[in-house]
Amino acid sequence: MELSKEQTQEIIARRVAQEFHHGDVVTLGIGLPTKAVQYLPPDVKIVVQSENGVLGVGDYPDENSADARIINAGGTMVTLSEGGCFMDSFMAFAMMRGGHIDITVLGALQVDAEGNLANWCIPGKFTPGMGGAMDLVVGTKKLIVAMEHTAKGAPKIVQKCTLPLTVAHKVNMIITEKGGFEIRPDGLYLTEISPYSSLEDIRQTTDADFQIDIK
Amino acid sequence: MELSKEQTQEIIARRVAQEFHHGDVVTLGIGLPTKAVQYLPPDVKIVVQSENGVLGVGDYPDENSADARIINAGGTMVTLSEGGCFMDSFMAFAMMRGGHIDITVLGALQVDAEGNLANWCIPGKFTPGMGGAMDLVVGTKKLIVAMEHTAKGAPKIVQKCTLPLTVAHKVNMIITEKGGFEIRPDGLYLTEISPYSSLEDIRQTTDADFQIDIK
Amino acid sequence: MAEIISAATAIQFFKSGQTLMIGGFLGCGSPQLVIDELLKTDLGNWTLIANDTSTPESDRGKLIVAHKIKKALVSHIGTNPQTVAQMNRGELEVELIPQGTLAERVRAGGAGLGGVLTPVGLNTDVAKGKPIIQVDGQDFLLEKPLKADVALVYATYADKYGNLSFYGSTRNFNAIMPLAAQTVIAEVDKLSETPLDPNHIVVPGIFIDYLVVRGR
Amino acid sequence: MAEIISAATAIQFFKSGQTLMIGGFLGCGSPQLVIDELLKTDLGNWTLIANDTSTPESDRGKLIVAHKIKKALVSHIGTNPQTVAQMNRGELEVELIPQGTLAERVRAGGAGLGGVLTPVGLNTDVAKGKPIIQVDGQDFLLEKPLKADVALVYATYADKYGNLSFYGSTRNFNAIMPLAAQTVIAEVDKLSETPLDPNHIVVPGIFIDYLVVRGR
Repeated sequence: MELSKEQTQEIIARRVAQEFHHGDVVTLGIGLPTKAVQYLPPDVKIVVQSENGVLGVGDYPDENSADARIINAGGTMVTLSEGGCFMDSFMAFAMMRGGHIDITVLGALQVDAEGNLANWCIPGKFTPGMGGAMDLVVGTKKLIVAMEHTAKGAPKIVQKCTLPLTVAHKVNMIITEKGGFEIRPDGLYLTEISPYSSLEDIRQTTDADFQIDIK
Repeated sequence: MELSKEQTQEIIARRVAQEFHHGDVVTLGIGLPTKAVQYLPPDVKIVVQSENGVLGVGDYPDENSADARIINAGGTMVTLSEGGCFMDSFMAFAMMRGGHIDITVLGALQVDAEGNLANWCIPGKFTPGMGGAMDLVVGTKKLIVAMEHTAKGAPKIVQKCTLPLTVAHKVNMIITEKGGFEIRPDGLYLTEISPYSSLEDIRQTTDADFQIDIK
Repeated sequence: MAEIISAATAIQFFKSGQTLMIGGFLGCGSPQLVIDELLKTDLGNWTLIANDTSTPESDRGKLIVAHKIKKALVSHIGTNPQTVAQMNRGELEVELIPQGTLAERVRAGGAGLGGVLTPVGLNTDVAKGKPIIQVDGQDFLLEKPLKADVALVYATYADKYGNLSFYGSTRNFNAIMPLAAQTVIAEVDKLSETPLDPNHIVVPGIFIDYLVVRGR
Repeated sequence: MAEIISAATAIQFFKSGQTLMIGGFLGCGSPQLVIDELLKTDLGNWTLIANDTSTPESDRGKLIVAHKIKKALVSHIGTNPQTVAQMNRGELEVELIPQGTLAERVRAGGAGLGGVLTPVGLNTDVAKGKPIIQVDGQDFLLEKPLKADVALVYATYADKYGNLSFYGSTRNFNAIMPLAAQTVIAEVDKLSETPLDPNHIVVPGIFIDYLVVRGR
């Protein structure tokens, strides 16, 4: 079965949403990770922090409530959830680095079997900068990489990252449209195979050694 | 002429008040230094910062306006001047250490010819703690020690402090009821002799070498 | 969402031997109700991190009088003769910390930093035994972060989400201690029925675990 | 007391070659009027400290397009292709700084600290050439304080004393940069006739030298 880009992203976002528990404070990378909140069960309310100084990012505004003074880190206008608040960058990052975030979900260019993550630079080609990504990953209690399994067919889960790192030895979990992995003290484990993939498919599209411990 | 304690303090406070310029942001130690604001010329408005989180300390409140939630660092109820604000301890000390205070006036147990100041501890006898004093002195643009010239007859201006220091090499000026001193790169200078004293009197009650450069 | 509890209930989060941060500058912005409840228990042997030990009749000062503190990390003890007496008798260990350094150390603990590089205390007794780090030819003391098991703070206003704001000079250490403790209890004057204005919140609710509301 | 000036008048406080801090996160909470005036001058050769270089059409981004920046210390340049292009051609030096580290460095500069000890960037390119300080067996990067000649920030509300407060997510770096610059200019949406509520002030007026009021 061939998945469209949209379908692929929805599969990943839906799976990420299952990782959230009621009351969790989470930070979400721009793009795919942000979509996960759309698939939360109705009884699970989470608090989304955005590095630009919003705690309690709410829905996207309609025409009437749109206000350019309330954006998320991607520059998109958002609303504030009831009980949320605004803060400066200094507090926003104290919150992250200080261990006050339960779950962080980020995309990756590469992620490896040791839990290293690269997502801010392809030397000579693409250097948007790390923005808040390096801070987002340091203090969080759980770091999930959510991404498409491959980029133009090339594996993004590798034995050892070759791109400049965002953080070393910190990723706890990888979620793609093909399955789920955990990074444990003794290495990478495949813990889930998606209905849209197979062990064989995952072996072929993953450039890292992994053990298997399907839950 | 024998001065009462009250007269002595008023002489010092009046002289300190002359050091303030319109718009200065100042921090004042508990006790005598705080009294200086009573003697400001009417056209000189200063902003008094109090380390417990008040910028723009105003007059003492009357019975009706007294509020235990607005105090100065001495624990005395105060009011807030128009244009002032409240802040947390973290900001209050950033303001001091960061060089945003124009003048700091503190009392001393000892002050010496090198600009060292001791005002928080007499070992074995008296250890109230430094409170904010060590921070108050570090970033300020001008540090004035305002104190009675002697304590029970013993000189407080000494060649070298023997008590634990509050800060090293930082005092710019000393004001007592007997006169005024400046600490310059090449040592201590007597720059003023009060009408209530004489050079001879100052020599006898000062335990430090000083040069004379009366303004 | 912060849980609203009584002062008597709050004592369950304290254990003997813990490190406690308690907000307040003398009596201003100092939690009181929970301290009065703690005084009724035989809990103690605490390390106290606070601006000062207040007065013998008030808040943190009462904990000193009741001999519940074994060590105090504070900037000032001059207003509580009991602290001085216990220190001189060797019953209470006191680490005197410059007030601004104390604020930075608490915030460093709460913000995941490795310490504070400050010029305050250089060439004084405060520098004894502490590393000096040179940055661009200038010396700075390395002061370590502070953390606590429980922070007990005051706020003037709260909402049910745990968001806090302050009136007057009550803010002091109450604004930073909630970042640096495992469990955070805020004693508040007024619980707002509606959420506090999101533009005026000083302590975001996610830092606050429990609210004790005065006058209830 | 802050002096109220026009955007055109504000340019007198800028000189070529200075280090400038400019507030804002992309276009949100970004000063604009003074930047538009700066674009009319032949001033430039500036070092820019900011969260990002915005977009080519907006605020800080326009300064890049006009080749007025020789060096940028920022956390993100991905939204301004001109920054990337000038960097790749070697016309613009870019130091990419993790955003939280940037915030801490600015605040350290403004608060008289010797630097920041952060775990962020360890074992990455960010750590290259920087001292690593061990505290209790854990490694931290030593990141140096930042200061500027001029800080140009935005605020939603101001009063004549220069006190500032913010609406929404406009606060970002605007709240900390005023501490770290020699001259501080705030561009504000609304100048209040009466003093702002002293309990809700984010940036105390003593940090602000000049106010430029929008719509005047």
